[in-house]
Amino acid sequence: MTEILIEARRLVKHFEPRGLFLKKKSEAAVRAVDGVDLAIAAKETVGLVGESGCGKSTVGRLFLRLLEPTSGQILHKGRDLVSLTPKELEERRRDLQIVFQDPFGSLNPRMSVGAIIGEPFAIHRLAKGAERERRVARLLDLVGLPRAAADRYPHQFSGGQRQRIGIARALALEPQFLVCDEAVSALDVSVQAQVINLLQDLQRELGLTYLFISHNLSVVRHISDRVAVMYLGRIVELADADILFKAPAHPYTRALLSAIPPGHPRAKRDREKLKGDVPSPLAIPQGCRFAPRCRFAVERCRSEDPALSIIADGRSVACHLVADGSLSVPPRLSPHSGAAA
Amino acid sequence: MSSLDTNLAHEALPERQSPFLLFARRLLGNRAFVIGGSLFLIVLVLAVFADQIAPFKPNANNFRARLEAPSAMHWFGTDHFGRDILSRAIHGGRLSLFIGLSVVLFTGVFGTLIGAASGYFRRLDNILMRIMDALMAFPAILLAITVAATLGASVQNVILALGIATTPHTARIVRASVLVVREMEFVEAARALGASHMRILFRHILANAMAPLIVRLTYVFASAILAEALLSYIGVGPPPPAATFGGIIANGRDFMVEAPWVTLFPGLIILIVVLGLNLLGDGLRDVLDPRIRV
Amino acid sequence: MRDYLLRRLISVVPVLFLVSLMSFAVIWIIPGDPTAAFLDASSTPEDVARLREMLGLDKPPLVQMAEWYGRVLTGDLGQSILLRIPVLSAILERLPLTLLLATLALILAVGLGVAAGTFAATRRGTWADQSVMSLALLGLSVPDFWLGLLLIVVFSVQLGWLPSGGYVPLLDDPLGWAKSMVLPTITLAVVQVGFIARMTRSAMLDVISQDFMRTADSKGLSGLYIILRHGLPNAMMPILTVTGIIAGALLGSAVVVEQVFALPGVGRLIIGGILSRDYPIIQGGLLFLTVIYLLINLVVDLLYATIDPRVRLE
Amino acid sequence: MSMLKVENLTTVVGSGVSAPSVLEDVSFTLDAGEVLCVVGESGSGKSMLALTIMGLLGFPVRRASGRIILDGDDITAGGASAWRQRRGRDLSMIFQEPMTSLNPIMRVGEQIGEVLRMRKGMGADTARRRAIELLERVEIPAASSRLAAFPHELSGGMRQRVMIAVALAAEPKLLIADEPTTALDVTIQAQILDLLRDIQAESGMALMLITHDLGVVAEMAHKVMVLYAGRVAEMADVETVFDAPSHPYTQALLASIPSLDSGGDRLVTIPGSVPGVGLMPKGCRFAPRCPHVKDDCRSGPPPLAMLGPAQRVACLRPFGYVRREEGRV
Amino acid sequence: MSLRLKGLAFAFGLMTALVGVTPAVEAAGGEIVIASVQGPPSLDAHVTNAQVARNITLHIYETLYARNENAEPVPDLAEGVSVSDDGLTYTFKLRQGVKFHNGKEMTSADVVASIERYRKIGVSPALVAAIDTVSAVSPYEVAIKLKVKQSVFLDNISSPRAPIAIYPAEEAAKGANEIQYIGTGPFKFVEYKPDSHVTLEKFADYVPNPAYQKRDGLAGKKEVLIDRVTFRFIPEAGARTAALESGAVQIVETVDGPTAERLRKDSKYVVHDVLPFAFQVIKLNHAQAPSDDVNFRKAVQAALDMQEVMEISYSGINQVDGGWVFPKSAFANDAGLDQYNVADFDKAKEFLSKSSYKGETVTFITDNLRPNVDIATVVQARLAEIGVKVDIKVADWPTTSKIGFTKTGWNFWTHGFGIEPFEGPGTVMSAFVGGNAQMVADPEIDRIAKEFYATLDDAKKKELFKQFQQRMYDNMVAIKAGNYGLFQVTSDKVKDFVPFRIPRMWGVTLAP
Repeated sequence: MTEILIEARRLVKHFEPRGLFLKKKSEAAVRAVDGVDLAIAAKETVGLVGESGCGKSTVGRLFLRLLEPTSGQILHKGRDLVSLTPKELEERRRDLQIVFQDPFGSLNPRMSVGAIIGEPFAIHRLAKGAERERRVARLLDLVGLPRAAADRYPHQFSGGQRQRIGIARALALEPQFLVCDEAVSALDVSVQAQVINLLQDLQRELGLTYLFISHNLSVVRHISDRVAVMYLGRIVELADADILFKAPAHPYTRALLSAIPPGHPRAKRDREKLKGDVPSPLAIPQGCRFAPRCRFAVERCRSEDPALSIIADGRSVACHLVADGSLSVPPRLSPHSGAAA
Repeated sequence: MSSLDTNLAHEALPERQSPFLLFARRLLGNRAFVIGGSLFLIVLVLAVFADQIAPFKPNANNFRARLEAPSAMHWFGTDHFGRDILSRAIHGGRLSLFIGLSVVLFTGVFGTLIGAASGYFRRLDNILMRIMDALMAFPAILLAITVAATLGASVQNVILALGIATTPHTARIVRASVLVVREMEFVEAARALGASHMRILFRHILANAMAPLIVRLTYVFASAILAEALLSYIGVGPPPPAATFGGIIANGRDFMVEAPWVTLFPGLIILIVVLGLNLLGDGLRDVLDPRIRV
Repeated sequence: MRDYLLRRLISVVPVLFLVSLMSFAVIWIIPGDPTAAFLDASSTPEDVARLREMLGLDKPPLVQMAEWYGRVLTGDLGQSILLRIPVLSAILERLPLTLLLATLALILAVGLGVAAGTFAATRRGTWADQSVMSLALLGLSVPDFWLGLLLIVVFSVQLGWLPSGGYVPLLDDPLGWAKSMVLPTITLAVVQVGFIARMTRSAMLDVISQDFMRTADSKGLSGLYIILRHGLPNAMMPILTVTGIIAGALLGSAVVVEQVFALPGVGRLIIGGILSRDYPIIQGGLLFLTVIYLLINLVVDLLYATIDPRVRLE
Repeated sequence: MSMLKVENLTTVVGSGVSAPSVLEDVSFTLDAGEVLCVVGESGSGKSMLALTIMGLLGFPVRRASGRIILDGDDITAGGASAWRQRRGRDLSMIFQEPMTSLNPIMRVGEQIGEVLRMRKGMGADTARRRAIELLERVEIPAASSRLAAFPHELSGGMRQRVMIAVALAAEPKLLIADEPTTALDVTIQAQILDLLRDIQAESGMALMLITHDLGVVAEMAHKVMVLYAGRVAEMADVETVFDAPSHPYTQALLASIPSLDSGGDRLVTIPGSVPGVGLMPKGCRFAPRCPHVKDDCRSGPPPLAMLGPAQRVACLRPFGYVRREEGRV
Repeated sequence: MSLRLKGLAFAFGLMTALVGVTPAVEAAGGEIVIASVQGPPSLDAHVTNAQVARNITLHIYETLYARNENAEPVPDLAEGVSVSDDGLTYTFKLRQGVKFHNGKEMTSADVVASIERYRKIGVSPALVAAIDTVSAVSPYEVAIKLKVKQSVFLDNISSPRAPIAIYPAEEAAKGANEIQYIGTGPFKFVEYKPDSHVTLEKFADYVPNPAYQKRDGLAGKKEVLIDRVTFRFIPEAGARTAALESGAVQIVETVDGPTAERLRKDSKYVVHDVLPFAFQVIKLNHAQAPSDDVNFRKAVQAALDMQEVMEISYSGINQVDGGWVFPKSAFANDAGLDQYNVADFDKAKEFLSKSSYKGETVTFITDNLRPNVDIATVVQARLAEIGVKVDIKVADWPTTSKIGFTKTGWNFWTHGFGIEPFEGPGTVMSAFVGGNAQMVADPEIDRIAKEFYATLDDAKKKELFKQFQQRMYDNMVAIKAGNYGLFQVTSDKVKDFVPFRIPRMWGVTLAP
């Protein structure tokens, strides 16, 4: 593996209940992120998948210190972001950027596209006047928008175009690391493909590193080098994309993958049906947090919290059964391998 | 320069369209706004050019022409000083509008500052909002009457009283709006870019939180004119000989039966101005508030 | 629900404290003292000094304030300087009228306003909608004191149908009472009818556009049933909030109406207190009105929580 | 006889002859026990189709022409109130957002019960018993205790189950599900889809499932209708659509979806985006984005031509299956 | 009027009947409702000199001496008085058989206690300032010893200003405002609902003063022919009139000129002119520039057109009169009147140029009573013509009076002098003694007043008063704008009403 660009260590984020009066002791904090370790190498794409409420977006924001972690570290080029002064942080932010999900909410409707893309230059006093215009034009070129877009306003663009604007803004400061938080989820499939291609092209050309957060497993599979699966504030499995999708190890990953509809009507379906709903992050179960829904769970699972440990193929899994070999990792093909052959 | 799908670049871009122009065009297409705006504009023009338009001097006494009924000479009749009601009403618009505008400025500035501070800086929120709660719980009219009655009736005191009375609600509206906008992703994007609090607050949050404030301010304008009239009527408005709508009504109320025109016409004018402003506010709300839009 | 109630009750405390501080500030700011009410212009400064001493006004303000808080905490609002009766009984004596007036106006405003607003919302864009809403706007724009004067001229002086003012106790003469309340109630309610009608319409339009209304429609329920059973309860949320604010506004406007129609209510008591510098009345009255306002809002919040189970979780 | 027969349905926004259409000339049939998936991107008119059939269009959208024949009766004939009589009883619908589709301040039991009482004429007790049965049918645990729950006390999946129970309450002949799983997590989506399929198979009702997710289509559909910009682009049975998509749009749509099986390949894209209402091109509505466009495509709407026994395509020159490996269409 | 109105009047009557303690049983008598502008600050007569209080309290309480129709002191509760030769001891002989409302008979103990109480807490201490001791000589005789000879002592003891009302001794032992409202007057107190009404009813055991044949001012034969009187407080002028016209009230204490004019044409009402009722005075602050300059003060006087001033503020009920007593007074004279109502801008400018005025803004304070505000407004417009800028400050009475009794913050202050001219020249003078009103003592006035109080010689008093009036103009101590009056309006059902400055309800009957 190449040099590590950014790394989360024992990252924890609890949201405390708010209120001045009558704060009850029993009122638990929302344990959105509950001990996440994740190292991302330069120029790779790590996919972060999980169902809603699993804490994946919170992890993305913690990586950029848009949220203050409750505990843990975020090491970027050897420095812990948490320990940075506001001034230093402002400098670091040039290296770390984010692309958001909502193509409507992520652009200030009162600013022209030129002003939006040029704002990073204004904030960091990097370029003014004609120089700023030139740089904005270059960014527009980069994301495949006409230069004339600069004096239009966000409401005049379609969802895909807006997403390009958001990408251009994120790229303005020439960052190394980009968090894509559900960056294509709100787009129609035909447009989604355009943006995915754009992100891949940019990565190749600019040497970017991505943390690609999405609930859409196909998209994650498509774009990621490695994939981390989150469940209730924890990473339960982390592996190369190919390995993970071909042979998921963690019972949750298996269930998750098998829940995806097939790519073709004739595809085989042997679905591992998951019972019940995801528990609330207010009341995380004892032991393995997936145990209550896990069909393999044994007594140990309900009492002892499994750590994320490395097994074969350089993959890490947080499961007692996988770790002690009692649940074999089937070197099997994807359940949908019959499709579209 | 790249191997990207540059085909998007060829997609026809719509005409350059600033949100402000768009906004203006939509406003002009809004019937409530146009009617309200016209009513308000008429009163505004009358007020601004009162010296040129009013047929008489507003404070010219003529005790030999007291309480004359409306006639060709005095369209709205005269009051018990023998002053021309029409001229006083036209001049009265000037002061009433001035007071209304000042109250709007007062509540706009302080309401925005307090609302923005408590919406953005959560630490200030509790204390600021408790103070606003207290001010809101304090009966506004009584507050205004107390301030104006006891500190002496003057234009400044009326503005101060109404300003204090209207600010808490304005602050709440701005706060609510800020709370919504601060959760929007473009705010987070600005933070990710390293923007300062001030830049985020003014450039991003306030710029997008203004719509409810603007609507609120037109209603404040309307209610300030009503409240000013009420204070003048109670006898704690701007001191004489200042002509204000409420003052003229107050002057006439003792002769309500004998000379109804003294109270009738200024009241109607208040009604028209307030109606105009409310319509104006409705129009702005329809255009600014996307929930109501079809 | 009990926690919710408790939380709401506790949040009232700092507000009450601030209000009491403000009413003291009012007293320190305003010039003049209660002696002026007893004396006419020909009185000499010696007369004034003598009366001041007699009325116990020569203590420093901080002492007065400390004494006042000491008493209020035991439920004693003090004695009126002018009326020479306990402030609380002065207020309680006036309260029924003001509350009655405000309640009647509120009932009228909410009843008529909600009906009109709902009617208009369900006929959005039609001439019926427009005429109802124009009337509402007109009501909202009319200066209430002026309307009161006009009503007196028309219904009292010209037509002679209704009394021009004065209060008739209900138990003494129900018909007279009803007649005496008509004009004040209308005067007080007109603005709020307009306000609530507009509020209801927009709340109702909001609700109508929501998914669950479409669900209700997809069930094939009748239009009226959907509006009444699904629409209105949901639209009541913002209306209730506004009702709380309006109740406060009504208590304030009641002052004006009490003045115009010569009704002995709390508003006039406080205005009289202010004009005569009857400090205990001012403080007690303002505190009392505030408590009522807060109580109303508490009730509104509880109603809110009753109607909308989600609120209790907050 | 088909359970549902839709003929030349056109739905427009606003009044007047020139009112822009959101649905144009849509015709199809659906048999009892059959699942029709309506596929399309945002702006394709698929939700409008559902609402038009339900008679739930709100001002200013209205059905301009066309007939909807349900079980032999033209439901458009009797006017709004007759249509209303059909809803809940013959026609039911499930919506995309389980969070907002239930009345937030009404107990779940009452929301099911009111259909039973008002549409089936049941008494309170019977309705209550039936409601419990329905909740059990949609696999809600502890059904009887859930009657008193408010929607916010349930998870998204549970709410969607409640919605299904509401829709099934009066045993409809046709159930329309508009993106019923889009707002749900993938594991919950699987549960709901299974449930829908089971219920449909059991009751024999016709199911019209609206989705943008081709995976859902592959899993659920018997027949597929691809809508583009308010027009039917292609209609076929499900295997034909996946094996031999003939409309350039269908082809591109299938090709632009990343595959689960192989990562990294460059995705096929469709340039541009769906035109907005009122901005429709004159001829074939896909023409501006179509890689095979010729001049005649722009002259008039292409007819929906029969291409095979189970396939109809609205394209002047439909062509055979293009393998994905060939890259860009 | 319509039947409906009659029904309303009936309902109203019924209502008011039920308000009270005892229902009205006799067919005769009936109830009169008087519409007043506002309620009294107190019904303890000793502690308030407000006009509104006086109107009511003088029905409940009586004084030893009271003013007759011509404002002269005449015996009321006293049968008479004997003055010792040195003029220092006044021995009042009390009427016997006078009953308090609580049934007890009035004796000298009550009188002594009441006067002692007044000396302690009465709000017009000047009235009793000369008293050294008060003592009961016998159950029906009270002796008052003075410290110095005082020419106006009987005037004082009979003053209605804040009347030295005789209370029962046990009430007189109570503090200010703490008494029960028990007097000897022809009406007894029933109830006071602040901001609503005061109700009085006929005191059945009242014994009219046998010394008189008919009513005479506040003394005379007080014979009550009605059952009840209610003073109803209606602040809105329009509502007051409306109440009269709807039959809800029978008497309106005061109406405005235009209203009076209208009602006069209607035979259902009788409009009574009470003129003169009071002076309208514009006080000038001699302690504050520029009104510290006599030429400036004269410039103001010269600029004013008193007809305009009076006609606008008191339309139809005013006298343009510069004298410092009412015209019919024996003290009336024309000293200084050549300087009154000149309305000459040139002359005013001439005075102004001699003054130190340099264009600064002059402050005119007034309370929010409409006529006072009107006067300020007229004066402002008038003075603008000679280049004097006037800033009007309207506040409520407490604020205005607070400022008006200090040396700074004001130049002009206008209000009515009601009771002073009624009480007589001595009281008018006292307002300016020691710089009371003008803030700087005027030695000339102080001298004149001192001599005036000390002499019992009528001719000398008249001469001294003439000097006083001359001095008022020569030094322009204060400006008298004119006299104003009141329109009291009664329904035609109210018979035998004789207007007086206090609407007396004795001797009045009510037609059914």
